Amino acid sequence: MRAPDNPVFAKGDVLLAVENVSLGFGGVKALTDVSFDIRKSEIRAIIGPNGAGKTSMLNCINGFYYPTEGRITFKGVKRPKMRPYEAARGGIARTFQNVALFKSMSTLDNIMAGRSIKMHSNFFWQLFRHGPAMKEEVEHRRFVEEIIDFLEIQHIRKTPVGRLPYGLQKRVELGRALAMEPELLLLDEPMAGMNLEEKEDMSRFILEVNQQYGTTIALIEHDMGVVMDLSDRVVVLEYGRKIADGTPSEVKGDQRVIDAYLGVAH
Amino acid sequence: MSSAVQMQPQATQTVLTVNNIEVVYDHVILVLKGVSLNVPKGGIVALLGANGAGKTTTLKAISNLLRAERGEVTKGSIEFNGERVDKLSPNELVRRGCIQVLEGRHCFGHLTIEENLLTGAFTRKDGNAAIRRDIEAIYEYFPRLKQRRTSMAGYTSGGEQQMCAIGRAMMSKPSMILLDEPSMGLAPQIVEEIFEIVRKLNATEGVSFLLAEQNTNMALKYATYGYILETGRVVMDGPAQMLRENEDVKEFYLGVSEGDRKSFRAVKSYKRRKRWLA
Amino acid sequence: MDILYKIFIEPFVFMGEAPDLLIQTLWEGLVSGVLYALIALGFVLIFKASGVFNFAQGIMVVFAALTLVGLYEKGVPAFLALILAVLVMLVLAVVVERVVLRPLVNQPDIILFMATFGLTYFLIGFGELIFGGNPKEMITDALFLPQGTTELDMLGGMVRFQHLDIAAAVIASIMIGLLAVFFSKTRIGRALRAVADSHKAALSVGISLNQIWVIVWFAAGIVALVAGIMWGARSGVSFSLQIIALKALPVLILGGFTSIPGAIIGGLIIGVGEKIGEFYWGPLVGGGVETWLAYVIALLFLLYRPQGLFGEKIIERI
Amino acid sequence: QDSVYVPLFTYRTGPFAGSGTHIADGMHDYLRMLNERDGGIGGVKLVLEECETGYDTKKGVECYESVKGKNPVIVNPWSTGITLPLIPRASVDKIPILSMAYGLSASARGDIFPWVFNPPATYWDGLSMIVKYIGEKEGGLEKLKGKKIGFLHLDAAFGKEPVPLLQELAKDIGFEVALYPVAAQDMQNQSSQWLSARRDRPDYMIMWGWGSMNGAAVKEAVRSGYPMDKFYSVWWPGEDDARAGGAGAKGFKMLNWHAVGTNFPAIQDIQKHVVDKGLSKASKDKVGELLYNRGVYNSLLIAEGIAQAQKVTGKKVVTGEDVRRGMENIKLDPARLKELGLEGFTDQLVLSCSDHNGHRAAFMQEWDGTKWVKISNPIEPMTDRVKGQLEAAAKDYAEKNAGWPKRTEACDKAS
Amino acid sequence: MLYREAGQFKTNYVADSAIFPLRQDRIGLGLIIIAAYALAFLGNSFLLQAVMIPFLVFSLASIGLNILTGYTGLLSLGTGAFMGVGAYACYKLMTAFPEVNVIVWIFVSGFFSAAIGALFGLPSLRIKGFYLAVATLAAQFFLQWCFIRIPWLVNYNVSGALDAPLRTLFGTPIMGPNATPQTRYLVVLTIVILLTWLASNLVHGRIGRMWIAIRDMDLAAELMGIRPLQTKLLAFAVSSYYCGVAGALLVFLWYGGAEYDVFNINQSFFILFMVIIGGLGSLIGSFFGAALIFILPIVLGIVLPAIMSPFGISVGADVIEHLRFMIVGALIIFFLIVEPHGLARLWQIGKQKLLVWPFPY
Ligand SMILES: Nc1ncnc2c1ncn2[C@@H]1O[C@H](COP(=O)(O)OP(=O)(O)OP(=O)(O)O)[C@@H](O)[C@H]1O
Ligand SMILES: Nc1ncnc2c1ncn2[C@@H]1O[C@H](COP(=O)(O)OP(=O)(O)OP(=O)(O)O)[C@@H](O)[C@H]1O
Ligand SMILES: [Mg+2]
Ligand SMILES: [Mg+2]
Repeated sequence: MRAPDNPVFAKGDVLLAVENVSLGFGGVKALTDVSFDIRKSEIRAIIGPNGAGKTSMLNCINGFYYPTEGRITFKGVKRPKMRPYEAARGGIARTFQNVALFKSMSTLDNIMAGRSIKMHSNFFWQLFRHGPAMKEEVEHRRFVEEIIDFLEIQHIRKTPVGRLPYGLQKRVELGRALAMEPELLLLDEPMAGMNLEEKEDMSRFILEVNQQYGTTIALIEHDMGVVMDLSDRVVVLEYGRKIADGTPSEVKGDQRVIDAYLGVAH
Repeated sequence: MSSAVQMQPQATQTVLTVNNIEVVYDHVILVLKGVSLNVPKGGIVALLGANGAGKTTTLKAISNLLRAERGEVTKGSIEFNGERVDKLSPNELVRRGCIQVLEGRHCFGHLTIEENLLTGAFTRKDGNAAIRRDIEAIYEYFPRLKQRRTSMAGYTSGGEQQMCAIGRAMMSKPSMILLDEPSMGLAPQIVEEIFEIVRKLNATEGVSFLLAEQNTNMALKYATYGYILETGRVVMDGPAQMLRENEDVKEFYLGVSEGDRKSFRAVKSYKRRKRWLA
Repeated sequence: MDILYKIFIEPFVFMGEAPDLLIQTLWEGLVSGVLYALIALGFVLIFKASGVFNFAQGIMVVFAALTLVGLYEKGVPAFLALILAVLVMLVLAVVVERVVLRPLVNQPDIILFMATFGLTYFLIGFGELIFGGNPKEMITDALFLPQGTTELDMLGGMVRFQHLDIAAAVIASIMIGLLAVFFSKTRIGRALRAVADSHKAALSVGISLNQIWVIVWFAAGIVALVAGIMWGARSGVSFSLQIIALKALPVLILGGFTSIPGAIIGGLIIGVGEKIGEFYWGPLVGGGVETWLAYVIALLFLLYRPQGLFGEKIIERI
Repeated sequence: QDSVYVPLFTYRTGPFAGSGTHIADGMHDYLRMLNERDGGIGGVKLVLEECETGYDTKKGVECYESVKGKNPVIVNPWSTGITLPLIPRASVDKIPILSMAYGLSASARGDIFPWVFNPPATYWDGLSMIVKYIGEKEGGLEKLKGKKIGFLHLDAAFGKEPVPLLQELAKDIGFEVALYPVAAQDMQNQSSQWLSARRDRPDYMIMWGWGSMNGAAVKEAVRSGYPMDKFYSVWWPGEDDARAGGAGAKGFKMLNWHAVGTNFPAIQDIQKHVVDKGLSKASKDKVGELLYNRGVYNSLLIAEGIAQAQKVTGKKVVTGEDVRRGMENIKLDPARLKELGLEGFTDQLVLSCSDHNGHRAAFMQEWDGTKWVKISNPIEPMTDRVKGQLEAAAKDYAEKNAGWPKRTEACDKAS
Repeated sequence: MLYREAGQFKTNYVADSAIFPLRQDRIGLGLIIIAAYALAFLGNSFLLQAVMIPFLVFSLASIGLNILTGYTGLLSLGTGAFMGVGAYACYKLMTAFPEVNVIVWIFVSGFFSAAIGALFGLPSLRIKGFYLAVATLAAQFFLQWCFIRIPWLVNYNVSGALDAPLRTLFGTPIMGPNATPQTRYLVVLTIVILLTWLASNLVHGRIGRMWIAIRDMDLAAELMGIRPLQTKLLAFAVSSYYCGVAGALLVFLWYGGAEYDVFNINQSFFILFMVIIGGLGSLIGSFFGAALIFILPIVLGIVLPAIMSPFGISVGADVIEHLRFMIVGALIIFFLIVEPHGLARLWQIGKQKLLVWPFPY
């Protein structure tokens, strides 16, 4: 995989800034005045109790929701109201809390579908499955096979993903997001429903993506072990408000976080 | 269901017996290759295993929901309270006191949280007052649900839906609950809360549990007995205590090998091998 | 300019000039609306309870009416025939549940839709085998349905109200009211919505799909019988009546697939809309716009509210 | 075994079964009667086979293909939709097509459509007769000037066919035309059309309908208080349709060209040899009703075509090609009708090489509340006007279908 | 034992992503195509004219609808009308420019229905599921109304109907009264094979993946950068193209003349049912579906009287017809229960069983 080369944004620059974002649905306030930033090449965890607004935050970032107030700046540009596919084309990829794979497609096709935005051969060649279309198909197939190798899912390459167990589906979903070669990768509970061994594997993939390609990652996860070990910085939400922001150890010691989220024994 | 009925003479009797079942999906995909297990009356039994081992399939085979997914039990038998139940419809099983909490939420998206809970009481005949009381009890367990009681379940967050699904199953006052990954997607303190509820229901009302769980740590802490499933077969079973002390289980499921928890950062890519597969 | 005048001014001028015709048009629209709503109601019931888009509703209307009339022709007294027709609908509901729905539980909507198409074919063949393809007259007198017309002199003209139409409106309103109460206030009503949401989850909480489906198909059968009587009294009982069921589609879509009040309000909007449209604007393009106007009206509403006026919100969340 | 094969396309199912069933019974019973009474035609037994089309073009074409191999001597599609695809095939397969008073009006031209027959009159003839009749009632065609005539028609090729002629007449005579199209799917739901009729107040209403459209129209007319004696129809409504309007339908008028009732030896033979023996599907009281007799008339033409074919060829077992010639030799004059036991059943009909239609007169009949009553003498079509339409249409058809085969079949007699 | 995957290794991605990776499948397909061509010379005119030509035409229309409903998940009830657009466009084109070969016009006419289809596809961005069906129903009824109301479309024919003028290819008549069933069958067969091949290329490539993505989970697809509107409109256009060509073939190479009525709502349902029963999202399923829905009743019509007559039961054509309806209805339900995903899935399962035969799994 190639690292997306972006001369302007070096490691450590603010890639995405969320400023005073609020989001409401009728009477429900999902987010209230939340501000934080995500820096280039870091792993940023978002944690908080259930219903705190973590998923909603990701949805705002990739354009699925539009904040009722506040603004989001990506790569230094204030984002206008945009459709999700525009965000995706701008370099933001994500996985979903409730697996959202294309159930009837095979693993390979799912990941290939993730490459759609990188493929450009025209309709005519597609019709004949020849020339540029075939060339492109093979070229991207090669890339996708790399991802498959990387994620160690060769054996299920041709299985329809609807039949896969939950944990593998999550892995395929990660693969699909990686296929977009994103600059910012949003992961919504990538390790829910996995056992320890699988979590370890998943952690390894996340770290590797982050370290080798410098991909910036925003991560929602309820397993504190994972969050503490992987993330560079953590932001904590509760009832739609930010209650803490800092390094894992800072956050872990914060009394409000302990009360709201961690409970006692951590 | 009054618990008096369950408190029949033999205390060590098994509520649920699964006898060497084989499950095929879509006529061609063989998933369970002979699984047997027992749940003693008033026991909490954990069903552990990696992804795709067949935990969910086992639970669905028991609750007879397989047919709805074009799966089929092709061999073996399932008994609940001494009665063959493989041919019953799911709702008859619920009436007999055995209910499943489906993996991956499955709330009724267009119903409000409260209506979801009410549908859980569909099979109950003990009147509105009792049902209201139980709803309040569930709100007490999950205060978050109370706040969102009038929201459509489809719009609530993943964790809220999970709580809703669990609460809904509890509403039917079952004598046995098949819990599929209850902790998935829940915040740490809620996870503990849920296991506490399990323990409480088990202790005070004698509800038996069959618990498919990835969070082995928790599961083995609360369960009395455990089965470990690998690719459709039971590879190991024993009292929870014994499993907790097994070296393999420690390494692969509990993450404490040689007494210490290792960091997720430290994991190296190497092919590990489970001893029982040797 | 002229064309603009014809489109935007003339029809209104005409409305003002002949208010009696306007009233008559509105009345005709309302009556058709009620009758459309009756058919749509059958769809709604079944959709609500199982997420099944019941293609067979049209043929059920015919089948119910034919049973009634056919029995009567065989010498069964009218009210006994009515009771027997109700029983036949019950049997149909049970059979459909056993043979079609039960084995197809938890399948995608479109598959169930297809199955009801199979059912339609079967019922057409079966109905014609038993009752023959000949049109029959509805036994209006024997059922004591009022006939005749009231003519009111008003607004400088005469407006005619058919007694049968008035009866249809009253009966339809009563039925819709009863059903609305039944489904919103009872335990069954909630269970229904749960089933429509997810068969699998409904099964898992112990809702007996079998029982629910029989109830609902039976209710839809009764609605079909009433619709059959009303439509039959209006335009005869024959297999061509099933085409009319198509008219229920825009009504459904406008009102929302899952809403009983939606069916009636949708029906009225469509009924009045198409009559007014045809009457005042139809002549501009040579008439016959009624065939598609209903759909276009429904489409415009949908663009504004994709789930229809009263339909359940389409949940989009990720 | 001497026999000829006569397939009967029928529709006892589907939305048009209400009309189709009676016609099918009449068609079948007459030919069956010939078999039972005379042992067929000229000593040759008729092999009858029904093929169910359901009035559906797809199935009709399928029927045609399935009977084609069995050497049918003639085919009656009984639907304009089915007739259209069969017209080009007939000439290739050498099977005559009898589309009795329906189908493609232009096919009246034998020189261009040697294989298609549509006697005894075209829709244009029919319309001209109704207009003529109305005109006479008003006291002369010119009295129609300033009047308004409504035209309620099925919104399909069949219903629209007379429109150009009606408009031409309107221009010449000076009356006004209001069109009320009824879409097939709204056949039973005509309140808008009748509302519009209340607005336009046409002095006369002419209907071009089929199937349940007719009954529904009569009902709606009664409902909306349209004067029934001003309501005219082309020849397709049956007793059931008129009955649908109840007592209020009295005065409804329609064109017809054959008798209703059973007062004919041949029809009584049908009762004796077929219906009473339980060989018919028709119930006894339906024998002699309008559409039943329409079926009988259709079969009369078939039988006559076969008989004439036997005569001109001298063969007993005739083929489709022979029957085509036979049809062109049909001469049903009073003497022949009497011979057939149908004296007074219908006006005389003579077909020829060039004229496959006859353009025969029809008469007006009125519904008296229980039955049809003949109320007029035969009304001749306005041949001068109709001819023009016909000529133009036939030429047009042949022109547009460049490569339309020229008639190669010889003529048996000068025309 | 002949049907085995073993021993067939793919050494490059081109071979691996072939549409029929299994050699046995490719051979089978070749044999079927050869047989189909051979049929032109072996089959009688009933088989060609009443069974095969319409079967192929309906298969083509099913492929069209399958692209929209099966692959992209957009329910359409406007198929009949889109077929009509193709037929009317073809008629106008070939009568206006008789010098150009009609085959060209058949292909070109599809573009007209593609354009109309895309137009009526616009609401699909907002409207989904059964609700979307109404948008397409509006198309169905509106277009049908246009077919009757605009006499220009039929060159002011008094009959208001379309007719098939004589047209030739290499000097042989392929359209009009003098075209033999053989030639027409060959033309239809070739067009259907060609278009099926193109469709299969499309659905197996990037565009196909985008369509399926939209069908399976449109929100996720959009979050991955797939433009929903464009993708859906493309599906509408391609689908309508196929339907349009099928419509032209239907009128000019099968019926040889038809009224607007053949493009009515029943036609739309008819095709939709072929797609569903055959298998949503499967090209081969389109053929199976067309066979079941179209050919089965024909077979029943032939078989039923034959099985009844030995028992001395002679029943009328109408009773046969009623039984035919009942049996077809019952069989549809039966097949759905056996395999809700359509005949194509049944076929696939059969092949899978064959692969592992003689073992059950
Ligand atoms: N589209 C919506 N309409 C109404 N309410 C919504 C919508 N989306 C989210 N909410 C509400 O906003 C709140 C935050 O939801 P969100 O999914 O962001 O929580 P979360 O932090 O991801 O929780 P979890 O850990 O349980 O997944 C919830 O209470 C939810 O019910
Ligand atoms: N509907 C289905 N059709 C075909 N195969 C299925 C189906 N459902 C499950 N499977 C297969 O059955 C196997 C067992 O799946 P199951 O869901 O029971 O695993 P699990 O142990 O619950 O895994 P997880 O921990 O991920 O939930 C998997 O390999 C899966 O691919
Ligand atoms: Mg979340
Ligand atoms: Mg599972």
